[in-house]
Amino acid sequence: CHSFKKENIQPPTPLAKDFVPTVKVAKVWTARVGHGAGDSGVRMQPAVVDGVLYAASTDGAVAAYDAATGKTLWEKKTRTHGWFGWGDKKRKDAFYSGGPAASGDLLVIGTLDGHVYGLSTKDGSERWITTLPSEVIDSPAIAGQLTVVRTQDGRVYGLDSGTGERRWVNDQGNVPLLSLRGNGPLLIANGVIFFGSDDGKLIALRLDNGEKLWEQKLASGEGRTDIDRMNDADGSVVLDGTSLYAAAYHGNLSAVDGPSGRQMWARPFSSYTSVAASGNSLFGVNDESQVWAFDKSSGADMWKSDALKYRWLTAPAVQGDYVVAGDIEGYVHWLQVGDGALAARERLSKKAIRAQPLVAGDMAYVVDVQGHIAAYRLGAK
Amino acid sequence: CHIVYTPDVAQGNLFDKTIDKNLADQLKPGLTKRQVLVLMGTPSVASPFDQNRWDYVSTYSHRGEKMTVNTMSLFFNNDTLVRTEGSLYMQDSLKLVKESNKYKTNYNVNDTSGDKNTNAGGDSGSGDSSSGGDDSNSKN
Amino acid sequence: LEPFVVSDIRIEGLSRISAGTVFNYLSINKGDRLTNEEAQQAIRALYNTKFFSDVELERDGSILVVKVVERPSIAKLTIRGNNDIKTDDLKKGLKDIGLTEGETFDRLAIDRVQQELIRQYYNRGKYNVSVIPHVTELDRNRVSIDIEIREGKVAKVKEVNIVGNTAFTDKEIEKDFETGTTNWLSWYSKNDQYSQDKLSGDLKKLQSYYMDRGYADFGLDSSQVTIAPDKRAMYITADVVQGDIYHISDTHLLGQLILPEDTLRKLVFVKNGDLFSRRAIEATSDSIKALLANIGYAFAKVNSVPKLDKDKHTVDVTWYIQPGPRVYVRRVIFQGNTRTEDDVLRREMRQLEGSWYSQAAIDRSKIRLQQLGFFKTVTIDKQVVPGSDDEVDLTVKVEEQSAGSLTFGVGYSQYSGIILSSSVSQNNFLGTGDRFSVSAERSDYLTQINAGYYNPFLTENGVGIGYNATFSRADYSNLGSQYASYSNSTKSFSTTLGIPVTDFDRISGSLGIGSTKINTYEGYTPQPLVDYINALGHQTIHSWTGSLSWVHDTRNSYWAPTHGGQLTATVSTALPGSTVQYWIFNGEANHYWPIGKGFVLYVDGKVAYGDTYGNQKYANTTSDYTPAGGGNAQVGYKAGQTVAFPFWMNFYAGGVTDVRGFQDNTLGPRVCAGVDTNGAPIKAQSNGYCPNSTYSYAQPVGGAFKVLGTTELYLPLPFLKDINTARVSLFVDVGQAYTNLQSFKFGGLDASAGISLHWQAPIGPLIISLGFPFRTQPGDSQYLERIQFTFGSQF
Amino acid sequence: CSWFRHNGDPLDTLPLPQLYAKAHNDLMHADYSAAEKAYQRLIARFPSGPFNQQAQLELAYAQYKNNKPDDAYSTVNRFIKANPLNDHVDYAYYLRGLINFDRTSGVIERAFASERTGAQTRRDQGFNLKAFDDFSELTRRFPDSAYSADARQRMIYLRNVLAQFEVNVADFYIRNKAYVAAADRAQYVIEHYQESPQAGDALAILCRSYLALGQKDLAAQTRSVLVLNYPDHPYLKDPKWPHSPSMLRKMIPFSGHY
Repeated sequence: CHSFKKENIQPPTPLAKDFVPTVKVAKVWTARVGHGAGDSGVRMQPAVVDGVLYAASTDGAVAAYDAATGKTLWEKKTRTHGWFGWGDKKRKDAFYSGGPAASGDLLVIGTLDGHVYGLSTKDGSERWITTLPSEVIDSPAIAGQLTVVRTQDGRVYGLDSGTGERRWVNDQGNVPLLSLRGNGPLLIANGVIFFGSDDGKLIALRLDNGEKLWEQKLASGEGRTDIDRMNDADGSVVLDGTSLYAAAYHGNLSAVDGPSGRQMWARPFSSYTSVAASGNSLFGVNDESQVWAFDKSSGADMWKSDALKYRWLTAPAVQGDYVVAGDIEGYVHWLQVGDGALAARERLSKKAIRAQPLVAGDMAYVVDVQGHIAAYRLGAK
Repeated sequence: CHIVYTPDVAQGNLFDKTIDKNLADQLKPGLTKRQVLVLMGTPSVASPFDQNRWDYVSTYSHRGEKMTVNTMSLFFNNDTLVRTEGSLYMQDSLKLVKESNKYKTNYNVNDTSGDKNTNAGGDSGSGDSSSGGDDSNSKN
Repeated sequence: LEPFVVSDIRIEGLSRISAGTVFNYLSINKGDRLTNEEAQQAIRALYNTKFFSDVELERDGSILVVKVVERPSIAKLTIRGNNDIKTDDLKKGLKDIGLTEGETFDRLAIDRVQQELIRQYYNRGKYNVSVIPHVTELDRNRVSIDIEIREGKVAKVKEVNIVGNTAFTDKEIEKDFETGTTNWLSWYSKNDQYSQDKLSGDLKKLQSYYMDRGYADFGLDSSQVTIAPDKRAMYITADVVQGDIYHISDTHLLGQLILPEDTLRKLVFVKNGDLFSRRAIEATSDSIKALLANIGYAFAKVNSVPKLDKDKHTVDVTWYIQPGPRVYVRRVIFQGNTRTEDDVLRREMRQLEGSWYSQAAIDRSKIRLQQLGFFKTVTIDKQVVPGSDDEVDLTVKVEEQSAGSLTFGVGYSQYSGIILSSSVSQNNFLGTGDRFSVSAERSDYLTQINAGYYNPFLTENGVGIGYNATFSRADYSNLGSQYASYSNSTKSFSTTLGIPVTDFDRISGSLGIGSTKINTYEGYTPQPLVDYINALGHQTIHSWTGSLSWVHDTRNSYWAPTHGGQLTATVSTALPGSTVQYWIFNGEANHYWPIGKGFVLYVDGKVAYGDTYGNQKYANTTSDYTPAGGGNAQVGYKAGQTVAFPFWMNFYAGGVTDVRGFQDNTLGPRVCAGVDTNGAPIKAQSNGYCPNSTYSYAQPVGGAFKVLGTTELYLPLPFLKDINTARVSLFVDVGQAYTNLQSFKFGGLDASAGISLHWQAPIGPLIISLGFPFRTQPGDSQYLERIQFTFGSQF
Repeated sequence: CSWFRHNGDPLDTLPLPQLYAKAHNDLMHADYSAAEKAYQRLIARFPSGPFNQQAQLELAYAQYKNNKPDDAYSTVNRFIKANPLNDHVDYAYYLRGLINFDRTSGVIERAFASERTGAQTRRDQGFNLKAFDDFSELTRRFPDSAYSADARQRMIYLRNVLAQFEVNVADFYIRNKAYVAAADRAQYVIEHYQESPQAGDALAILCRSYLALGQKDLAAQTRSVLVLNYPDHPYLKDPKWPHSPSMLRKMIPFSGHY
């Protein structure tokens, strides 16, 4: 890891050496897909659909693994760069960056060069490609015949799942001069698309034609320097019943009524990534990497854990009655849902973990920046 | 001409064969000073002691030879033109271009890309093109 | 406070500010009726003097009491932790905001300073900066301010991604971007450090990269800059819409053309059918503008309007020429010449007052001023004369630098013992432009006095006159085998006359008398030299010298030329009636080419050849001898033979201003001293060793024919950026001296390569060079000199 | 005494009156750099003491005498801005003019030049103009101050130097046969510096260039004005008046060019 002394930012809190895990964690299987997100700074999350885990990397590798055992079902690699740039022109690049989304037999991945690939989940063969004008660094969302893709320049596209043609495009989103890396993932629920925009708003669009239903400001948006004025809502939107929960950077965590967009409660909470919900509590990581838990109905804070302060935690995910998150030095931490006490710690690799761990069934899948994937199952205490 | 080089001395107003052909007959009496200024430009000789008289003098001496002088005097009576005297000396602008080429400054003189500033990438571009362009004209 | 008539005014609370100052700003004085809003106005006036933190008006009977609390003054201001922005730039910036020692302290200013510093650091990509001002109160109403800056690391650019570029790869486009991901050169080019203006410059380059290759309706859709949450990594994305390739369909020149259309047509680089290129179109307008500026149209405007035909993918380009008024130069004003006289500058100007504006003449004047060598920088700019729309004043700003050197030297070398030397040379004597130099040198083997004076402007058009006198007595005998050991003392006086023939060419002739006394020492001086003098029969050589030289100089500056070159040809003769009638031809040609990115290539060739004329005969014969190893009889010099080229005028090669890497004047033919047992001169062995001669090695005696070639590449070094008279160059020198024309053989050339620094230091020219000879002749090995250093010698 | 206890530079510890006395003493004994350092420490340590303004004024004088014209100029400007109503402020304006009064040419040039004004009238007139403006501000603000009389004398001298500079340039253009340029320069002198003695030379040069340009009647007009104002001007007697030195004299080294 790089030296923090001259950094003028707080060094990560050192982990306690004599830590006794209170729950046994088993690493079920590990794998590696290409070189992962590499330097692109994109939070690439794998996708698990009916027992198969699909993962991709920015150097052109796509793979499907059996979620339970980790056996590689199929893997496709396309070289992105010719030897010393030779033959670059002819090579269709495949800088996969918009983390794969899968549904049925369609696997959709966006790339850094504005292409969207529709592959078949059986063997990864190519079904269609569409070209968009900007980077796709956010995983698409597939809803039956329509695939919704969001690009870095603030536009949202509705593509036909079968052929990839462009059905509609909504381009009212404006991107501030300086914003945080990464875009908020799309959430599709009963005909409406919800996502957090780069200028700190929670936006709802109609699924069929992309018109905006409503938008709700999550952040105030003033500040003296362009760093203070950054308030991306890059986290994913959590749907629980009819209320939505989302957080923004330098903004507040707010609960919004799904159909109407009316804000139920909001409390100041600056977070650069997603929140997670379980039972009647919400879990979030603020910009100093403190893990917080809030009451879903009122937003009152239940507990706060400082143990992992300044370790640049990923978004938390709920696995059983533990909250799991990865940090910048490649550790994966489990905290108890009830009081936030550290429950377990595993080391995935030396590299940072940026993407939110994906919980499917009783397994949690964690991917680090270099593409190492590990599946953890919580054993009995 | 003398072998010892004396730089040419061209003084006073410059009029051009092609453009100012019919300048002389546009100078009808009754014009105000302002109109004359717009038409002919600033007079090269305007004596402080005689406000009512403007002289458009143009002199030229090539390599130190005898100076040729042409004057056109305009007489006013306090702000309106009364009469004109003398003739204008019309230069041929092509000859002037040939004259200016002998100074061989068809490259970007202010280009300090010697060892001065490394970010000379930009102006070396303009440097080439401008010299490229001018070379062609010195051939004519 | 109801209105009342003020009988007197009393001020309380003043310590640093004088009562007079308060009265000056207070708009009320004795005898006025003070109303409420007048009081308000007075308070406001006192506040914005920024001297006071609190102002109150009270009434004491009929006396107005002004209670003020003075703002503390700043006793000490320190700034810590800044290394990106220099402290004195910061202090100057703070001074403008009013925050400097001695000024009154105002808390609002501190806040503004904090914001300003943070903004400046954000601009340099340091988003983790923290600026904390500490204000500590001191006694006597003073404060000390300590601004603590923690800059943090700069945000590194991790990715520059161009989306939508199918025609060219990202790598091709980003080749000359200033922003880029970390590469091996980033420590120096800092290309991975983000800054807003660097990025906007790069986006313009992206646009022109496409527009110059035919993509006429290229559009930069949008560009986003994103930063990682820990503010340590930045990602730049540019979305482009390439559009199609366009070709030129037609070109028109409209507006007032002044010159006939076919003259201007020659300046149009764009022909029908060419690929659309914005650079070519702009270059066309620039060169038309430049041409018009040469004939009086200083404010000519040429704008190009490309009309795109979307479906045929062709572009119809029209240039609208507005020449504007014919402009005259009213006054030429020189600034900065505190030492050089006005006439010296004005006589170099080719653009006269009261004549029409010619950009070519102005550029030529700038070059001529730079060629004088008196100025570090010369900048000429024009201002419109207020009140008239066709007259312009030229301001010529010069920055003077010492054009001479004053050196005192005390040196010691094992050959020549203590060397006392002093020389005064001034190319711009008392600012009159005359060149004057006096130098005296005293050492064991050389006493030399030299005086020279040259007045470049005897007449108004530049005929120059100069005088030169030298007296020197050199006795190389105890210099070991370094030099051909004979002693000669010369006295000479000459006068030169320089006549300009064109703006670039100058012919100068000189006449002079001189006498040289040569004495050679049997056994020490190489034998042929001894025989030559004996054969000649004279030891003191009287000569009438005359020389004629032609110089063609198009270089654009004296110290560090980057353009043009110089051709010189000189013939100097000892006129008939001299003891030895000889003539010498010296020819030199060099040229500078700027090859872009700051590199300058310099190539120089020198040739020197001398011979006698008018078949003078030797006076007497020297003895013949047969060489030790047999062979035909060596014949010395015979009376009646024609005299050979005098050896004391021989050319040598090698040295820091010649073939670098060899000692001065050591290359060329070498001859052993002394004679062997039966009187024949000792032959030097191949490696230059002389068997049983007084000196173990042969002595270089020079030759009548010399040739030298140099190629140098001047390097654009950043740290020499502002010293415009210092240059570092890689060089390859090739050269040699030969006894005469016939003995020239290509294999005999010596060559060396290396690196050298030329610097016109304030006290005199200085050359340091590191040379590595890679082609040497046998016997050169002992004369190699890797590091050479010369100082004060005119090159 | 103090160096026993070795407590650092006395300038930092001396109380106000002694520090001012030491500084003033140095000034009187022409040890200007010591005086300058002392005054600077005094201003920094006692910004609000009674001697502050006097110290600022004497600091400016010390810097001027210590051959640091730029520092002196900014100190004097700061003094004038800080205390506009100080009773010595007219001296400050006077000092401001003095600083730029003789900065035009280097010391060596002045020593060798044929006469004192020779050097000044042939170089960049920037400092003379600035000195002229500063003196005129002094005479405008304080017409009856003790220094205004001397300031007016210096202004007259400066004006003559400026006029002589213009005449020198006009003479240069006459020698180079650029008669329109010579006429413009002469006209500039006549319009801007009528009362200076050089106006006579300007009229002569104007008349001669009109003759060369073939403007007989303009030349006659100018000649009549010249006769009227400068009857004994050399030009009237010899039409080739502004002679440049003879070729022979110029061939002798160091004989000067004009």
